[in-house]
Amino acid sequence: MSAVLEVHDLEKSFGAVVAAHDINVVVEEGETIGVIGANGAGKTTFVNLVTGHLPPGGGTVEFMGRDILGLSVRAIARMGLCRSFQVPQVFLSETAFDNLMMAYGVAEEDGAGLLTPLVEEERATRVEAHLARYQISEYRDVIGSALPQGIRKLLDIAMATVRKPKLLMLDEPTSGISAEEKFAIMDILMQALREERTTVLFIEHDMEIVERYVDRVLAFYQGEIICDAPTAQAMRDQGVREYVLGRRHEAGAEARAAASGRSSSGEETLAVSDLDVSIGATQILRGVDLNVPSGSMCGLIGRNGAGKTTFMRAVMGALSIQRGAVRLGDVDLAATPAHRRAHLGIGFMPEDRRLVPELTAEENILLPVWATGAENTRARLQWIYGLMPEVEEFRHRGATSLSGGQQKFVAFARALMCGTRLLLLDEPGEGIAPIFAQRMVEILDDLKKEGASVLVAESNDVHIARLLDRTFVIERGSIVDDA
Amino acid sequence: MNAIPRTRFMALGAALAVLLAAGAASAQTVKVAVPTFLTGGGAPTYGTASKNGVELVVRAINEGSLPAPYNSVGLAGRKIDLVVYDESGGGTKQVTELRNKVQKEGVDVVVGYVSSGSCAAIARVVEELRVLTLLTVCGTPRIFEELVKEPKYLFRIINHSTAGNVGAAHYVVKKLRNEAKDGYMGINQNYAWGQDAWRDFNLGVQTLAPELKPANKQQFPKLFSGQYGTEISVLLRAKQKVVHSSFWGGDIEALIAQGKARGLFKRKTFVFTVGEITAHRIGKKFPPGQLARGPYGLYAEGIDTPLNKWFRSEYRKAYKQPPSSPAYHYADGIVAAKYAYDTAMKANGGKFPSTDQVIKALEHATYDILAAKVKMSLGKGHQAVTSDRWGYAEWDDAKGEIVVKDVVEFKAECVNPPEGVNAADWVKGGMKGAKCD
Amino acid sequence: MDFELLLIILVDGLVYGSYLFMVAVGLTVICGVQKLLNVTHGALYAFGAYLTATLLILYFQVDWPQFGAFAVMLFAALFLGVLFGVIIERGLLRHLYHEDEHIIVLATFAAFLVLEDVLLLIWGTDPYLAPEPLGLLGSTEIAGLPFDNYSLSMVLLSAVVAAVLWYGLNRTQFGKLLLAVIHDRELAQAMGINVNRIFLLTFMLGSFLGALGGAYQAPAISVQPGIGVEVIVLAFAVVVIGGMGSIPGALIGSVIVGVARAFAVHQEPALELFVIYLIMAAVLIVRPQGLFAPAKPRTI
Amino acid sequence: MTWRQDKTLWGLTIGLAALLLLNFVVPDWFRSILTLSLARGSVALGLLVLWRCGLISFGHALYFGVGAYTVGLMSRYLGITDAFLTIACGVVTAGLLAYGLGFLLRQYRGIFFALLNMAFSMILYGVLAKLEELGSTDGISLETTTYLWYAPLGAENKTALFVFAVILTWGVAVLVHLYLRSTLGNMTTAVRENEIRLGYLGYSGERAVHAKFVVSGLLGGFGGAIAALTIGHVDPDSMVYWPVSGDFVFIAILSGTGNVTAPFIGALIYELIRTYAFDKFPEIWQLIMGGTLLAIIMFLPNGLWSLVDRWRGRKAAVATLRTGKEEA
Repeated sequence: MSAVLEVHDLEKSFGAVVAAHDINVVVEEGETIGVIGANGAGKTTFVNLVTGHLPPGGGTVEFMGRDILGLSVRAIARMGLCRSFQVPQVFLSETAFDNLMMAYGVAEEDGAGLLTPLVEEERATRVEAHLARYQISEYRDVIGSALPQGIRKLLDIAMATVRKPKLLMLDEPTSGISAEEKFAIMDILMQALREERTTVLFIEHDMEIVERYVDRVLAFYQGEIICDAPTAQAMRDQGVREYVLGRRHEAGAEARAAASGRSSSGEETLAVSDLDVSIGATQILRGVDLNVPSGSMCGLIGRNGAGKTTFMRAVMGALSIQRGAVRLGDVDLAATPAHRRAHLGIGFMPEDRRLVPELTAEENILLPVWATGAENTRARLQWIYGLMPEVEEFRHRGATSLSGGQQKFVAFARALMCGTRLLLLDEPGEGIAPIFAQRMVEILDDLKKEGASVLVAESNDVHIARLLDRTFVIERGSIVDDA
Repeated sequence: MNAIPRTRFMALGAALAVLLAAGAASAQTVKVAVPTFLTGGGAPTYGTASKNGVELVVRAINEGSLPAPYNSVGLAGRKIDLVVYDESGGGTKQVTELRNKVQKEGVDVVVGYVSSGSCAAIARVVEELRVLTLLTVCGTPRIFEELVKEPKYLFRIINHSTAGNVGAAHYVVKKLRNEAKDGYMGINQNYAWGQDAWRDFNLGVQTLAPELKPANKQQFPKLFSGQYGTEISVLLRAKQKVVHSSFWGGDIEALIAQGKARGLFKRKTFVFTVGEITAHRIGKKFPPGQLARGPYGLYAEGIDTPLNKWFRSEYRKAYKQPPSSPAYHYADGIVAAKYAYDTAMKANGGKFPSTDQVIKALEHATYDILAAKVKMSLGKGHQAVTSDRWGYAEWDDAKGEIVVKDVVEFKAECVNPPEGVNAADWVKGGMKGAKCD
Repeated sequence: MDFELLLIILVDGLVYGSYLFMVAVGLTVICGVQKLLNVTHGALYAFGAYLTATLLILYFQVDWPQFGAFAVMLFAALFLGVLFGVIIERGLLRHLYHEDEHIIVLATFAAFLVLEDVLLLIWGTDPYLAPEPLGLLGSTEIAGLPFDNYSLSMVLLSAVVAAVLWYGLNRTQFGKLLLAVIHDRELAQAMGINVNRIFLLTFMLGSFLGALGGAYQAPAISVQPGIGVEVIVLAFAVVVIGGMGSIPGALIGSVIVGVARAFAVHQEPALELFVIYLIMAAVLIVRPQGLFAPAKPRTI
Repeated sequence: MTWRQDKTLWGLTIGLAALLLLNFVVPDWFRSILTLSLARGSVALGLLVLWRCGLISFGHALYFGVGAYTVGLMSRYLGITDAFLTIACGVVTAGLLAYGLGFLLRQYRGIFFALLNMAFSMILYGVLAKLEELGSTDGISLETTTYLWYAPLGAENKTALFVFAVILTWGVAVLVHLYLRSTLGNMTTAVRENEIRLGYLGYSGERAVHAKFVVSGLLGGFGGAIAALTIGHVDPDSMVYWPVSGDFVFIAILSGTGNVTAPFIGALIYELIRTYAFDKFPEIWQLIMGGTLLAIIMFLPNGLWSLVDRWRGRKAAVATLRTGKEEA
């Protein structure tokens, strides 16, 4: 066994924030390594540094015994160090086939060769084979933007493996993939990679995945590696339990105790019936019926691409409604211009945070108030800070300097600010470290005690199931189960 | 497959084209195309006036109501079919348009062009297309000196710009010696016309009075920039009192407005080589100063040939203002055509002449235009020369319009190079062979 | 080079710079909020100049207080701002917001061509002169040279406009709402911001400023066909130099270009023609996003 | 895809034949419009190459002008009038310039790219307008064109030029088509949508853009050279000033990016519209051009070629200007 990658004393900081400090890693050939750590712990930054996407502040990076520090992404990729992305980076307006075709073209041609025709029979067959290996042949002619999340994820990884890389870095291969799928997809993936004898290093939040597929774990915390050990040992490590896994079980217990039956009054806050919504030519929602009784917490559960986000965007007026009725209390939302809906007391937390970078956390939270001119904002702000003391701590920091998890909280707070009658939360727990997810659940719990009407979209309800008075399971754009 | 829409289209295009070619060139009229600026920066000063001038004279010719010697109907008896079109858009467009006019619409004569640029672009094409063309304004002397050395179809019926600026030099030396003792400077638009204007004027003065020194840096602001604050500062700071400027159109008017507000014209004496047109337009607002122009516009005021009297009165009647020089230039163009056709017809025993005969008639000719005589003495008989007049312009309250005082006239032979001598070389070489008195 | 000359160059530079700023600021505002380059801006300038000139000519025939002239300019600019805001934003751009930025630029370019000729149809080719206001404010002696206060007042005007806009954008709630819109239209809407209204207002503001530039220039120039074309390229250059949609950028960019140009005219007239483009190229080479680039969010 | 299956190659060749035949039918003025359309079309083709990867230049008159002036200056100072030689030089000069500027421009995207190009074209405009050696604003007139040993005069010369231009343009179009089929030429969506991914696949977006930019520069030079020979005169206002670049973009929009033949058809239509607008409405021809452009943008966003696609019952090519919104 020889070292594929050797990283020594790697440093990087963005302004005051230290993203990587004193990183030392050696990756042996054939290993499968898991990188874990809270959001903003520096995992993605580590990958970006090693693959040449970011210039390091210091240290050395050797790949296959060659110093690759300062080389371009392009050069490093050509040496056989490839990566996939947290958010799949595929060419959205081209078909899966064309995506891979381009990947093959670039991988196989260089110099004058680049001027030979891209599409040739032999290459086409290779592409087909590749699609088959990742079991996405059926999506061959679907364009990137229309692919389901999981498939897009696979395609993203498939493209990264075209070069038969010596070392492949996967950034959260299962994020945004529903619980039922995750093992299936990982199996496909790991089998394919084993066929190609690729050394793999992947970032993962899901500990089940880590425990099942990984030989060795690197745990990051605030830009440093706090643990580098075989998986089983790492899981027992005190630091890891402390800073990465979080005190899941105790917290869970409290929550469960708290969630003791609270009844909801009969009258509906949000009443949706027979709703059809399309994006472009493709219909996403098909005859959705969904009611949120006031004072109740409802879940909208379904895998990615099932139509949760579309549903919320439709309710917020970002998408136009083809058919059906959407009412808030006795107001017909369909007839209300998009910007008026916030005025009616709907708070919306988008899946992808979307803060205004130029503003501070607090200004972001106050935006809806300024827009709607709502009353007694001070009190409400205090109440929100009461719910989330951590937000109050960094309320004066610029939105850009916040980690993913922190931004999530701000987005949540912002939604609460004007969401006096109804809260729409799109995947509050998605893509953030267990420890943050845990906090999120606690907050939801408190919120529930306050008696707010909430609709939470999640790809799996394991964390929040006990909080939900009612669960709508959505699949391929229609509600299939309502409990 | 891909080809089908293309081929189909071509076929269509061709059919269309043939059809049009057939439709063109109707028998009993002479089709005269007149390019001038209908849009853009050239339109106000040149376009409107020239269009008016042409239309007035063409109407008269078709009625036969022009005074003698041009009191017969039409060109060699055939009525004029007039097409006025836009000159803006640069050489490429003008060449294409000229082709269209001649090859598509069967135009017989082209009378016009304001900008040297257009003239330079079309000069050779004219010879290739074999269409009789009378240039009415465009300044550059290069037309017959470089571009078309053996002209046949191309004529210019007005002095080239060298004459005007040499005239300016003469005038400065003659009348403004005193003001110019601390030297003189120039502010000209940054394009060929402006650059040539300064070169000719400067060399002219240097030949006539070497002791008068030019400033060591001249101003060449961008054409149509309209903002002259900084340039005005430079002028105000300079010790030289005499300023040469070939500004025209909106630029001269902006310069005047902005200069007046800073007392520029109290401190400097300006020599505006084409200021006449503007003086005409803005009247009272025009600062008293020196102006050039041949026997046109203001300078034609005094001249009372029947033609000129007729033109001035008719023009005032029709357009409620006195005719400016572009009106004269273009009208003169038509008159020249009239002269050529009628003379050729006589020579042809009263039958309608061929183009070649018309050309013969115009080469080396001497004939009356509205307010003067022109000799086609340069460019192998294709380049006209006229006398050049200078004077001091100021507002006349009694008349209620601007007038020119103590006019000096320089003979054509004085401000123009002799035949066969390149204007630039002539000026550089000390204007040898100039006959002044 | 003596101090007097430096002073004069500075003043000339500021005057020209303020001219640049006035023609560019409207473009900057629209560019910043709506992320589109509005070529019709040139036409706005022309319309502003034409309308003002016409009104001024009428105004100075009746003997009302002379300083009313400035009210006339303001009125003309406001009127056009609102009018074009509605026509162009509601009538044209609103249907194109989902398009690629180039498409929108071209649409405005087309609209510009149309407006140029509309201008011709309304006012004909004859130039309009209304220099009276130029004299109203008298003149000041600086470093031994007379400067007309009208031009100098433009420096003041620009400063005020810049200050007001900057404050409005960065210190007021409305400004912060604008930021939200600038950053993410859909989300802004979900937060209860009426994006359509904000776009309309922005476009009116931009158009107003464009027209104001023309209105304020009207007395100093001869108002005639083609003046619109000249300012577009200038305005573009300034916006690019300053950084798309940055008010301070536009201000500083204008001043830099103005002073550089003044320096050229005084010392090396031959360079005058290139100054602005050289600076534009230079700035972009050093700072690809312009002097004041807006913050960029991280991609992966 | 083999040569025989390539419809576009067939199309181009049939078009070539058609034009050569047409030569005997059409009147002179129309022939010169056709030749000009080939010139402008080539430049638009250059824009198409950039456009497919979401870039557009508001300053391609720069390369057009360089091509044209190279021909003009060779004729004026070296007395070289041979079409083959002058065009070759024009193309090479423009190409070299594009290659040089490319190192800077390849770092820019979107509107900055567009405007920086404009800045450079305006600098060239300034230089040309300034220097008498370069003919200043009056420009330079060319001596009569020769073709190796063949030196026709008058109308015959124009015919020769037409045939010459048609054949050359055919060759150029074929080359560009082959380029667009190549791996490098196919890096369109890749550059437009996700250069980061392209980088991780192992090729840098900047290099791809640089290559495309050089290609478009060469095409610009070619168009300029042909135009110069057609007009017989070069001048800054009608060859380098920014509205000229606007015309090229106009043509590109009009044509659409669907196919290499599109720009030439677009250019011809553009010329015809202009000619007739100019003829019938001399005062307001601009208004008509503007109106047409608006109409195209509003009702035929993917250009004329989208008609062909629609007519073939195939959905418009993905590689068009409007990248639209990503809907996920």
